[in-house]
Amino acid sequence: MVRYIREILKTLKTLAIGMGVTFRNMISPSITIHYPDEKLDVPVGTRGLPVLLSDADGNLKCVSCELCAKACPVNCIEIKSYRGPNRKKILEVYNLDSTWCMYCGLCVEACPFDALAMSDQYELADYDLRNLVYDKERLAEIGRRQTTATINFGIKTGGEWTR
Amino acid sequence: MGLIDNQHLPGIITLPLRRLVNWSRKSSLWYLLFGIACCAIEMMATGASRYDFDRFGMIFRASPRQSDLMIVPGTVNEKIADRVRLLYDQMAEPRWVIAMGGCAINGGPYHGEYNIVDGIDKVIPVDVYVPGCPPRPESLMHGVLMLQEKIAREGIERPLVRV
Amino acid sequence: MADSEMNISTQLEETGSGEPRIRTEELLINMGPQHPSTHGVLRVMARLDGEKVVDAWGDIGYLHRCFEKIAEKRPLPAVIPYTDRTDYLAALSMELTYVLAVEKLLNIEVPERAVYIRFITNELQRIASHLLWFGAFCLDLGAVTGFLYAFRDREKILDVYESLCGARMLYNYFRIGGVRNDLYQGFRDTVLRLMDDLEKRLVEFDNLITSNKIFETRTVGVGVLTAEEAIAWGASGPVLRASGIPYDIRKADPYLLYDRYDFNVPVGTNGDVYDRYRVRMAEIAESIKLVRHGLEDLPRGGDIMADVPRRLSPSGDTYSRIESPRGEVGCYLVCDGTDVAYRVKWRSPCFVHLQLLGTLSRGSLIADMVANIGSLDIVMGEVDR
Amino acid sequence: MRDETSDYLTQSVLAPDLGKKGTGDMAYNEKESHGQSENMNDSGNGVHETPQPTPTAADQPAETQPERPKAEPSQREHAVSPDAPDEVKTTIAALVEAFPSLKPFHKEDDWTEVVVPAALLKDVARFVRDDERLKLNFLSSLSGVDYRDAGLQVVYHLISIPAGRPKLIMKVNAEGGRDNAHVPSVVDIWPTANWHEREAWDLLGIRFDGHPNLKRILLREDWIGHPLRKDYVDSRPPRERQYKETWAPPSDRGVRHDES
Amino acid sequence: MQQFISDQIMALGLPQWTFNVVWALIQGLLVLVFILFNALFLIWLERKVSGHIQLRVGPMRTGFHGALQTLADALKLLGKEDIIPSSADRAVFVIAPIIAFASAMLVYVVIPWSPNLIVQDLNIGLIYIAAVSSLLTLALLSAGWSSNNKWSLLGAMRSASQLISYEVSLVLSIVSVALLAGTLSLNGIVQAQQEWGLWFVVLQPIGVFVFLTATLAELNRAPFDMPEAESELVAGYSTEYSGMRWAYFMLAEYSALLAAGALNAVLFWGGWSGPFLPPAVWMLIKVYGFVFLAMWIRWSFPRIRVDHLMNLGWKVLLPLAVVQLLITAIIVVVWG
Repeated sequence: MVRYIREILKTLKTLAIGMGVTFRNMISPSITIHYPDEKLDVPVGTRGLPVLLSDADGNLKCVSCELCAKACPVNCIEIKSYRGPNRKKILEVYNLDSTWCMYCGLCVEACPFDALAMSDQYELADYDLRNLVYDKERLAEIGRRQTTATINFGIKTGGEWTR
Repeated sequence: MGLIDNQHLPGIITLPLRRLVNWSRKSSLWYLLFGIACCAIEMMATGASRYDFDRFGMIFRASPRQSDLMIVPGTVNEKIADRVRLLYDQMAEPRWVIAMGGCAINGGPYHGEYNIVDGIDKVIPVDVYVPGCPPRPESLMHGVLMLQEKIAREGIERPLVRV
Repeated sequence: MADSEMNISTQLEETGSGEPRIRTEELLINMGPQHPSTHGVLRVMARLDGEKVVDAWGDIGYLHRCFEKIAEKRPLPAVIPYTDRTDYLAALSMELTYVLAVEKLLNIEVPERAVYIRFITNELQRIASHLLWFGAFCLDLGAVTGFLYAFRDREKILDVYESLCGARMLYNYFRIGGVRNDLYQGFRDTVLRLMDDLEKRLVEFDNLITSNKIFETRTVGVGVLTAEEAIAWGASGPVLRASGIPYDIRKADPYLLYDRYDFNVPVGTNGDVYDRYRVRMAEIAESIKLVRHGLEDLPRGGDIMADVPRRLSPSGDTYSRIESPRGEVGCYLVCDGTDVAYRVKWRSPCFVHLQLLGTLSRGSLIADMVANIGSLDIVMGEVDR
Repeated sequence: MRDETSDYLTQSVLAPDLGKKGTGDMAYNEKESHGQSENMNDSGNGVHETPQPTPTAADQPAETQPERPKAEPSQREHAVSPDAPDEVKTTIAALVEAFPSLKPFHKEDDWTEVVVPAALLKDVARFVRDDERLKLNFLSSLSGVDYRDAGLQVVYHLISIPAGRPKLIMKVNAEGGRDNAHVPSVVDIWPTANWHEREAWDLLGIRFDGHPNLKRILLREDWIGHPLRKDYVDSRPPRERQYKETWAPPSDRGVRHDES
Repeated sequence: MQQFISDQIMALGLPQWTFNVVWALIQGLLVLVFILFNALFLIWLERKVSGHIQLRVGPMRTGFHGALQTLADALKLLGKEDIIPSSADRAVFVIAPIIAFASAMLVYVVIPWSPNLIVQDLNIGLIYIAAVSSLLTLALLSAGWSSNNKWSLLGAMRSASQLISYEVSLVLSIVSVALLAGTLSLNGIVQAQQEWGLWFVVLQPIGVFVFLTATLAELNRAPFDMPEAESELVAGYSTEYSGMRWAYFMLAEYSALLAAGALNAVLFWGGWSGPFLPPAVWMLIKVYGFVFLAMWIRWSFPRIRVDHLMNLGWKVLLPLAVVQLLITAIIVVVWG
């Protein structure tokens, strides 16, 4: 009989400890980031959308050597180029399919000219599939908003981060 | 709700009511508890304390009958394709679909393999595409915000498809 | 169970022995690919007699993503991101298995600092994976709060990984011969602070869940796996150790630095769900100690990448095994001299553990079957590859 | 149908075959894009054949040639290298003493490898598990390998638990050519082989006689062909994209089958 | 108020009994409105409390701190398509949610919010409550059975066994209170507590524990929520319900929670009696105290397995209730 009572009391004690834990957590402040109003400051190397970088006076560093297209495990980079007047290749089409891309960063590692970097763009949702294939202009435009040098194969593009 | 749903009636009479109904549908999207692959873990992380779907009024429902948003997180292969179709059929009518992650949009890193259906929109119609592999919780929330905009506009103007 | 042997669907009139018995039928249910407790797209078919499970068997393949065919079509370095996606909860362990196999074939010597970085990040990955398992297991038993507390701590570890490798979950951080980039500035003290914070959390989890009487009644004596059954069915990792067998690949054939540090391998006694739970929580504590050791003796300078030729051309076959949070992960790699692997076979522990479902939950209740699935720590990406 | 859908399909992202890929020589990528099929035809023998080196004896492990089970290639000439760990020595001694026709040799750190003819597999396996010197009770993995014209091979990795040593690799070449490759099943010796063998049958088409229910495990029941074979051609009908406006509700709209 | 209505009826020359009908309708309407507003508030409160317990914040984006969240849910559920599975038998499928909501609403007839603010002070109040609260079992069983779905069938079976086995200890704990108070009418019990000068919780500590556990089991809440166990039976008996029909079950659950809170307050915590606050406010404080406790318990514990539920119900609660009855009998005889 005594064992029966002791067991009930022990159960009540463990239940009370458990509720104590939840009460303490209820008192402590929440750790929620209110996404649309406050955005988390992502570190520099975050692998968002790969973008084309341009040098000081604004034209693209890419010499369309297509090493990135070869290194990509998924073939989501499509490059077309034509021979310029001085036999140098000029980039004409550079389509990157953001839905096939694995955001693995192998293309940036393969690029010998530092013409490619993983930006911290992650708000890419869209209604229509055709907008998800990024062409040269859109990639270059994001690339120009670069605020930091390429660290860890990534750059930051100056979003308004609050926390 | 026949008055609201049939489109023939001139919008003026039902416009304010339409706005109210859209507001209620937008702010209480119950998503189906359906996780296929790695994106499902990011969806769970979005539902957890730090990003918190509940702020948007979104709670997960286990039964397709009570859910009006199906987030498809992960690769859709031949074996799960008709299951997803069955789930979509069982959902009650004002229902929306978010294709989360490259695999669900059009095959992602696994497109073209022998067992993969290239994208969920080959099986069920999709409203918002959220690229990323896996998309960060913030980008999934950005996709949900875009879906909420789309719902808010539903029935008032022709669905805006950004070309 | 005596009554489950009795022929359940006895007709009314069959029982000539006087008192008639109502004819009861078995209920065949399938916890379909979409079910709250089947951790992804696993379909469990079960024959029920009322609440009691007569027989249960799993049906997999709903996430088969042709990993082994892909690995035969891409150069060796390009397969690393795909190995992350097999077991997306312990991505670094998968990368480590693949990278060790290729390095063994090419017998590349990985520099000291890279080995330390791999050791620390691999053990950190074990903690993150066990935390997520703890959350999902609490969700199966109905304690939703445990799920959210586990995710709060896992987010902190994911932040460390994001600053280090750039991604939250699928890192593509290891390379053949080393790692992708060096540790960032404040890595050491962030992780040390995180480890102390985690130890306080473990105490909190103990108070909330482990000591809870309801949790004990739900898990003690449920889904018992004897030692012989565990070995015969090829269980490995926490599931094997919970049945009392102290086999851990980190001790049996040490890789990375596991031979330098002594850590005790938690072993359970009677192999039920409660023991599997205790073994995993003790492993978190062990991993915290190992991460601290690794951080203390991290060599200052030193390069992080061996000099690896641009085009690798390994040949021959090898089998590399490591201890992932779920069990023994093996990669049988056959190469034929080109820089594309000829055949990659992935030995995944969850694929093997799912066969235990029948033996574990025969004769138990539905709630126990759900607890069994949770205690096996199933990740469908690894089961279906 | 929506008007812009028709032109969308022509230049759509989804039909990558219209010249989207193919720039630069896809040296490694066998998946050369073809004109018609929506899904990439990923068969091994597509138009663009990877420069598959002829499986010369040097790099192709000789023991996989079923018809020439002669000794191992050069670098593993001597069966028992002097510096091999003692477990390997005991394993080789035990095996050779029980089955004189086998030729076990020391493969790497403490793995022993032996090629077992299919006929002998069953009792070698039983001996290896029950012999107290070996006690290999843990079948780590059972892998099927397709060596093209050299036939299909099944590789068993065995480890003794809980000691962790000795470790054995058994290789069995399936007889019966590529159409009905046969290997005796080891399910009754190591129950864990059940699903491994079903997977080998499902993906590689190696039949295991004596298996309780040899069915497909990873693919759909009505799948044709075995995808992991080198000569597999993916012949699935392309699927159409669905749009919300033209979404054809299921014919039994009123009737809701409610198997959830 | 009543005087105004009765001479209105006199003016219209209607017979005398119509007054009672109209008065009953008005009271019914008032109770319905009170319940609906409270249900909306409780659902919102549950999501905020569960949010803060789990370190997140709950609904934020609809109105101030998500105040309009439950309104948005209700409106959305109104607009949902109403699915009745073809293989379900329609009549029972349609009736089940209504019975569930009715059973939750009927309990409010006898609850005294303040000395005169009571719908009908029956002198057999407690027996009426015990009878009405068993109606919920009927609703859940018919819902589970009629939707012809394996999961809901299992949920229905579980709910039936759970509700019946916990009703026994519930009634026993009510009986010991009635023994102490000497009357069955709830107002009488509150007055008895004022005469005794102390609340029954002091005299009956075990009774409070038994009553609390039994009501949590009756309401399918907290560790006892097997009938619609999220992780096992998909959504239990309400798997097939969608839209407004499912909303009835939610309303029934939350109004039953409120009723249980009110009952607890009346029986053990001295109903509307309290030092200087008006009686109705005291009653509300005690009710929401119980409701908060129920929510706090819900988000702290895992779920009990069905067979443990049974032996907890029969082997632990029942003996405790009987022991409590014995002690109460001794107290009544000694202090009589």
